[in-house]
Amino acid sequence: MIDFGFNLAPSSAVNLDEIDLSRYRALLRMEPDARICMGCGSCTATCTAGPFSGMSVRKVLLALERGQHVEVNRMLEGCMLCGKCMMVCPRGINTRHLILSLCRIKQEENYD
Amino acid sequence: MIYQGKQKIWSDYQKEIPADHWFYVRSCIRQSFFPGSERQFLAISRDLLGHDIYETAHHTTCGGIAYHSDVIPQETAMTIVARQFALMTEAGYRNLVASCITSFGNYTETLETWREFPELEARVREHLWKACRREFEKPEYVAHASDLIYKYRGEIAARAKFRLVDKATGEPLRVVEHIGCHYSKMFPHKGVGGAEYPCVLSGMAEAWGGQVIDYPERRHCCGFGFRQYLVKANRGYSLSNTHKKFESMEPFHPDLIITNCPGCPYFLDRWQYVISEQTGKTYGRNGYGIPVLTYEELAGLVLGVDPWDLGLQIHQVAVEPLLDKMGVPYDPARKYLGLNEKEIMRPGLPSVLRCC
Amino acid sequence: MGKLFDELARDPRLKEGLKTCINCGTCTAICPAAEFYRYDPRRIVDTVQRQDDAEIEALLKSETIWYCGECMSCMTRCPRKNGAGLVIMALRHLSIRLGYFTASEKGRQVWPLSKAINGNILGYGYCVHPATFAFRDHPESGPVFEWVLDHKEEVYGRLGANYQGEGPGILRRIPQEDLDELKAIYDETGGTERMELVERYSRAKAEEMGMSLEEYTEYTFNHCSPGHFNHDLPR
Amino acid sequence: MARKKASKKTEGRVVVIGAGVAGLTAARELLALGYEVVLLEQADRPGGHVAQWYKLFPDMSPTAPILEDLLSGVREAKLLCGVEIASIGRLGDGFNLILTSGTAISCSAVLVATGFRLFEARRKEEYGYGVYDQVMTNQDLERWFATGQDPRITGRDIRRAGFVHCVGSRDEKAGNTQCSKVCCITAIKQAIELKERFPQAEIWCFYMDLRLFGKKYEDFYIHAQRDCGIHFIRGRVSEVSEAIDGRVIVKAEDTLSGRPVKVSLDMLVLMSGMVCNPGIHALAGSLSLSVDADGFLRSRDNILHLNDSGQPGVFYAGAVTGPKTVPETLAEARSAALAIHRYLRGL
Repeated sequence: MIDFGFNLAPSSAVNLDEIDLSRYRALLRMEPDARICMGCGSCTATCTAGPFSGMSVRKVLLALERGQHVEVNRMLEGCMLCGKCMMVCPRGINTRHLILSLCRIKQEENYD
Repeated sequence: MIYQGKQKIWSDYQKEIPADHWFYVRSCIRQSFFPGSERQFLAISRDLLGHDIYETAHHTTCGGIAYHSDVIPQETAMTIVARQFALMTEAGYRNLVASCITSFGNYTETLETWREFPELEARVREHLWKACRREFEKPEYVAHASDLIYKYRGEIAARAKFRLVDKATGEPLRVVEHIGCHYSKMFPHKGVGGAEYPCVLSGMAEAWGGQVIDYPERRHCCGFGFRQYLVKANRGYSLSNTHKKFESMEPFHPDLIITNCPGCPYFLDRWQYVISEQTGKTYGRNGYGIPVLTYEELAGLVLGVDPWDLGLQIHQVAVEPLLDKMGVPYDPARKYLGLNEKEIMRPGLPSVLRCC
Repeated sequence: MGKLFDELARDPRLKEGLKTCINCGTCTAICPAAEFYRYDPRRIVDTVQRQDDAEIEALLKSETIWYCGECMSCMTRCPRKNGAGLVIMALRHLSIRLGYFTASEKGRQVWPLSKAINGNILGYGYCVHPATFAFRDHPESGPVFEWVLDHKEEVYGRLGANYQGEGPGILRRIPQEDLDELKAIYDETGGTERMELVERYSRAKAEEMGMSLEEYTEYTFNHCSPGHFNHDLPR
Repeated sequence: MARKKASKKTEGRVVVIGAGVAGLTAARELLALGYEVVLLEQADRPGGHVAQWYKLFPDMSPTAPILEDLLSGVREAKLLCGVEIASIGRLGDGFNLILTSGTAISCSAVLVATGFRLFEARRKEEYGYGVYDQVMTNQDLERWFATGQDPRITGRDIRRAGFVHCVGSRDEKAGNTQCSKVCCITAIKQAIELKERFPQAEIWCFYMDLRLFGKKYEDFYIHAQRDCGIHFIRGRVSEVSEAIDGRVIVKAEDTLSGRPVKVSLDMLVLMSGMVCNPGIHALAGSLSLSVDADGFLRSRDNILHLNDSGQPGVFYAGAVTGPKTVPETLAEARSAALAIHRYLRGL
């Protein structure tokens, strides 16, 4: 094959027609409140681990809804389950419980 | 698709294009890659329709590619543009027609910027005087060469020897149009039909019997991106953008692509070759690609000009399937001859993309 | 307001391209660069409008400002009549002027670009010319064009060109007096100064990277490090 | 106790221009205050935009009983539908109007309640309204809710739908820099209603900011998220195109993650914003009324004198001065009636 010196690049666009939402739906069955996040970022702002580990509840939920599971797993590993985020959520989402449910789903499906 | 909806938008963007007395400036890329197109433009407007299109040996690049590759300052680009205006003024012309879309955009951007910042125009006038001892009037009309062929499309149709119709089935050929980004994306009112549904090319295709396809990525850039192609390390950008367009148009099975930008036909043609080499995929039928033509090449075919006089042999994607559909006769033996029918070697063949 | 922002604000392209941005993302949604590079024009415009000098300096030294293809698709859609592409042009201009462009791999490509395009303009009167279009650097131009390049006089001649001839026509030889005028324009308007500046900074960078200028030219033209394209996006 | 009708001594005649909800409400109050009211309506029936709407937020109130109620209050007014004003000018302390039909009317005060016009969605060319089959407006959808008739929906199983906020609002290119105020909540209302009709549908709302300022609006938003599973993407739609199967493809940036997104939809609803009724500018010229930069008429000020045009005897109510919700319009109409009353009484 000819080496042209360059290749096709993958697209950054998230195609909502093709993403896998099974995990998101599984979480919604356990945590209906996951839907009412309004992306305000209070959780991320108060997170103790976030600045070091990249954890952000807001981003976990967003990544889940966009089908980015590897990213979700990566962030989950950075959570210390301290529950501070739970105290600041203006929508009263039990974020700690939500993270635990997500971890359970992850364990059950043995996602890597 | 609601065709009348588009017509309504087209009626909002009608551009005044005088038929005659134009000062013509050539294109860096088209001269090099599609020389037959520039020849055909003059053959149609001057020789066939008898219009006054003037060219001086002294004109040069407009500097657009350098400007958009960020290797000259804005004032350098504007002063080169001003020099072209001066040559036009000295030749007694008031209308400027550019062969190149980047040039057309560059001239338009320059004039619009001067309107907003008159002090910049004054400075450029001073620069031009100091550097070249020249003065200029601003053009009354600036057109892209495709605007003129659009204007002449009816006259061309009236003289047509072939139509964009599948001779075997009587069905119109399915035409994809690709408009250069700098034609109207910056200044929608400067382009025939505006920025979202330009009709400069679709108007030609329809006038000559074709059926225009509106596929989802129609408005997307071919991916030239100036530095993104000119530097080898960046070409993945260019390739990927064209790839995205082909993936999007593939289900519509286009018979041909028509373009009005210098770079686009090169990229849409060559990247088909590269995609076929890298992924094994071709977008036409039977291993061929989808032929990509300039509007002058297409006009030439319609008018019955020999395909090899138009330069269709220097496209990488074979045009023969299109010629066969239209019923255009051609002599395969003459395809790769040199000047005065001289025998020169034939080009090599790609490993995947089928060529003739 | 910082000094770098003041510099940017003097550029007509910034005045045209940035009024007030509302971060709606209309530009990024259809940007050809945002799709394939790790690039988000919205964020760049937002950084500029924050007017923080430290952030702007980081931007001027970054890879990201070199990803734009200047197709100007963003201008058509912005609801605030901004043009992210114009903001990029102003940023690149300043990055070059301050010599910051050599801080990034994509910025360093200004050197091979300047050398090739300005060389063509001053030598041939056009930005691109078959005489300097080397197939080795353009394998994608395909076997047919390789054949054209091998038979320039024959093929261009057959297609009606006035290849390197006198008078008007396709690919004619541009008269020396006209090339002299282009050079005079470059001298007068800062084009020459820009070329010299790019060369000066690039020579210094080549030296720092332990390369001759020729090696540096070759390297900046050909080399693409991982991380520019979207190969490692969050999945 | 039935309210005593104000004595029939005619304390003055008031012409109300526009028989939408603002005009009807003001007319009702003016009648109660004892004035003779002439209601002029350009369309052939009263009710304005509300008459074309199916249900109103935040209580999902059907519009028909509301209109019925408003109309029942103006039986004593002289309601002229299908009329246009040929000329209007001052005559002594009052005004003289001549309709295109030739009818002349004199009055002591004029209430301008001409409302708004929906932004012409076709003008956002990149959204393909009138070009791509499956693109519709908020008004089209509302009509479908009311009538069940629309070729874009009727007989189809809608599985995926989208709503584009801010169409022709907050948009300098569209010539309307202002927020239209009600589209965010209307989109949520319509998304919920659509979800009720098509429970299997996935619905996306594309917004720049969610401006949910009114009573119960936030509840609506939470209901849409939690109970209806409507997805919200913060990013302005940049481009709409049509796929080979006739579905529309929508592109935006998900600005909260900084990535472009695209989605194919069975239908797309454009939330057309409010722009000033263009016919109002001739009237404004005749009466020397000032027009604001946004094209709406300018009140004397925006706090104490919203109803006051700054010209003696000319008053405003409702969306003629800018985008308003229905309750705001009604409240303004009542306050306009009082302002006219004070003016005519010399208070």
